[in-house]
Amino acid sequence: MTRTTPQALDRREIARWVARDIPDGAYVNLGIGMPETIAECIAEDKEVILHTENGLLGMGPPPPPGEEDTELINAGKQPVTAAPGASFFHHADSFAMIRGGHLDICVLGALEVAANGDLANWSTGAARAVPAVGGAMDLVSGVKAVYVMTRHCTRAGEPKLVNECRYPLTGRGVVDRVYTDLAVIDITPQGLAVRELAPGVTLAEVAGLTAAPLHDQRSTHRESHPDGNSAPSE
Amino acid sequence: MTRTTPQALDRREIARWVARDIPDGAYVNLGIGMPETIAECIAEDKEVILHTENGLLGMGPPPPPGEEDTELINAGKQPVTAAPGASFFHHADSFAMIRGGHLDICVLGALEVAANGDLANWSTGAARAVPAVGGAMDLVSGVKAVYVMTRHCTRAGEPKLVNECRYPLTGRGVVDRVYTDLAVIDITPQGLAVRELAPGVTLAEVAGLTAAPLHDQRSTHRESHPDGNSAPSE
Amino acid sequence: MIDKRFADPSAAVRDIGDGATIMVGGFGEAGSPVELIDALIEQGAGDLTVISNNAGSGTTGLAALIKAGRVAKMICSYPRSADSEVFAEQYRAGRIGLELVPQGTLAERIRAAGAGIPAFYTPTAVGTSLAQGKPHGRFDDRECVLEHALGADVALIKAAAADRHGNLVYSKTARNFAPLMATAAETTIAQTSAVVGLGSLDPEAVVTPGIFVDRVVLIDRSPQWLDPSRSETGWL
Amino acid sequence: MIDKRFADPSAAVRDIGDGATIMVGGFGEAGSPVELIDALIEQGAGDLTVISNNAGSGTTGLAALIKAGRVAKMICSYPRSADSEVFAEQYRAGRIGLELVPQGTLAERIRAAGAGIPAFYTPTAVGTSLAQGKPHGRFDDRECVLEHALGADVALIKAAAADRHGNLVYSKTARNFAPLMATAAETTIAQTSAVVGLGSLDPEAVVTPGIFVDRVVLIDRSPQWLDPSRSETGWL
Repeated sequence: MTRTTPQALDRREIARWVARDIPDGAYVNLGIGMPETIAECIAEDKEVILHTENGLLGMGPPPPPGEEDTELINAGKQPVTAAPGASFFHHADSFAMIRGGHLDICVLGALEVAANGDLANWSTGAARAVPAVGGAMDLVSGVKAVYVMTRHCTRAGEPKLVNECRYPLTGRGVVDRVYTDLAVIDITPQGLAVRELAPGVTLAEVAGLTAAPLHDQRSTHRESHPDGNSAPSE
Repeated sequence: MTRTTPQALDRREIARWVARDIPDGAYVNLGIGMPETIAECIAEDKEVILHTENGLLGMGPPPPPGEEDTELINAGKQPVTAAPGASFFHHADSFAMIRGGHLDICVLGALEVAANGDLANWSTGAARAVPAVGGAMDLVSGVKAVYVMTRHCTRAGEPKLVNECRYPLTGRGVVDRVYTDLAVIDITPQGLAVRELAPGVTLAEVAGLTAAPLHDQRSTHRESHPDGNSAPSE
Repeated sequence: MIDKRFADPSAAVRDIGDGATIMVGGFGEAGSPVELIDALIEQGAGDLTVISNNAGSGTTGLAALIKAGRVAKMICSYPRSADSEVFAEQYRAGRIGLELVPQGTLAERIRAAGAGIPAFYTPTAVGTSLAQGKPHGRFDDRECVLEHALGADVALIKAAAADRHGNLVYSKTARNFAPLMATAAETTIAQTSAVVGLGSLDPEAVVTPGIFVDRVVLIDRSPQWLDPSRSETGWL
Repeated sequence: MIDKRFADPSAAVRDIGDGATIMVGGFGEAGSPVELIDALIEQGAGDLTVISNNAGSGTTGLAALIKAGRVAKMICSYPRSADSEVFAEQYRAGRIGLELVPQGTLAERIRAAGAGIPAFYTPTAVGTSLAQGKPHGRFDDRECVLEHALGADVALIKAAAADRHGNLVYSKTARNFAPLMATAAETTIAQTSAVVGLGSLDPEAVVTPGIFVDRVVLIDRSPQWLDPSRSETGWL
């Protein structure tokens, strides 16, 4: 992962930031890609139940090499395990959990997030691309809190936090919070509100890499390194 | 049961008539009351799967006295058993079978059946009566073939087969066939069509006890006593 | 740590308020959460709207709640009972409201609430008094009626076994409405005759995943459900 | 006598015609009815509309069916695959149609077809290109889109075990769309790795009741599913 600034967090550090904010007992869906890293960063003194939309509540860690089961996979089609207390169900029941508002948090990747909470994460609209949406639109319209985990800018250095999404939308006004390699930013009625900064990163740096106005809503007690709060150091 | 005429069938004889016409392998829902009798009249060389809408496919006969289970009942809230190959499910899945057109036949009681197939069987509309509908409206709108099993006339001697129902409807144009103590009558685009008569009963007698025009569509090979075809004598 | 077990029925129903909408599982007596209803009667909440297939049988459970005058309105498919006059008396006296819903539509409306489906079309009841005044639509040349999701503040249900996550299995036809109601209420309270260790329930056979259940109350320990070899230390 | 077993995949798919709409179970390779698809390729039916979450992975199964040019249109949520270019090539060449449906809406539309619900409202996809042109409705101040039931002529699914009535259980996340598709097709064909005696499947744990299944094809006997003590003589 190309760092946005020298102080930018790496993928695992962002994941720890998210993991720290997931409360004990939460039911959580972690999107394919970067958010998958969050699972291994959840503190051992917290019991968080992971949902994967292909029909498993209580997803456990990947199996040891050689013990993979092709019929026990996650939404990213990677081998997983079933934790004690898990249950299997079909897709309609799985999306009843999502659409019915039973999941507490989902964490998704993003192409763009707008200051009003619009999310674009399923299509670049490119002519030759095969469009594929999966469960993203269901998740953003159903889960109680929608978090985005993403690099602050594209590989080309373009801000992903914008005034208005250019890519096709996944949902309108759906994002609650964004975790990037530079900051934790809430979507508020007033727009983007910085809750925390990565260590050594300044508000001016983040503002310079964001294509929408930023409000400073940092409260001293929450500003800390992702390792500093409830998540244990490794 | 008061006989409509001296030759009228008793409840069990009507049930045998219905049972004879249920094909091997059929999925069938038997309504509360008179239709329940049909289950014990199904020939042993036929495998008919009984559905009860409170969540059981593969309903077996009542248990021996003393072996009743209050958590294993039918839609009439009577103790039953589960046959080999049975399955339990919740009410939405149960009515998905009904509404989705997966059941082949249901047999219901009736207050009135109109010549166009309208059925009234859930309410007399009496002011002091507690209205109760249960699954009747779901059954008539979903099951492939809707049969009615009823005495030809009310206890007061009034015809139940009529030009137009006076009682509140359960469904419009839903009945396919009526089995009474006098005859088997199909609902056709032309109205009521007599398929069979009970032994010793004449078409004129039936017509005299029916408040809608009757067509004679008896075919010699089908006219027989309910005991005469595939159902074994007892 | 997730532990949804409550000490007793009273503790589990303590915060139910006047005017609440309450789903009550059961088809007749099969699956009726009698002990939870008893606790609710004791607790005193009134002016309730109750969603249940029936309106009480005999003199216990839901019939007792109605008799105590706590139910302002029933939403059900079959409020008539061979062995209970409780609802009928209040209904005739005009002391209780009734919304009559076809049984399959009732089940589907509850499922819809749990599944985030605000409304759906069904052919059931078209052309009858129960569809009057509702929006209609035609699909594949078939007239259908629009029915709305039916949710509740609280669901009271009965399971055969539970674990501390709230995973539930049921017994035979006592399952009926419970798995649906569990999904459709803000707070789902399950009474059970056995609490088993986490991991004791077969993940392929769990009927209600714990995500739908908020509180579990053990009423009676049925030994056949307990398997000490699989029980999790400290959580049986 | 009910016996839904067919001798082999070829016999089970023999009557599928050109232009048929076919549901194919599976999420990626988990639950993919590969042997039934192979038989369908051999059988030769073309101009098919295929409803499946994905559009094939690797070079076998659904990918092979598409590569053989038999599929005129895909209805799915995620036709992109890390390990298969088959769909992408045909799509870019304009040789295959695509109706893209959000995964949960796809599941719910299939369930609706099986449950006799012709249409339902959902908040999913509102405000996106996938909801454009569809009727909308507002419920509880939330904008929703009307989605229609999605049925098929045939469903090809994979189960872990079956009995001669067609009762099915599945293996872990291979369950995915199969129980829904079984309810939504005129003819449901299940391949299974075990056929057990009637009564061997726990009635509390049957996932797909036999009423939804028309044909059962044994592909491979997995010894762990067989319990001779419970098998019905002659029907194992």
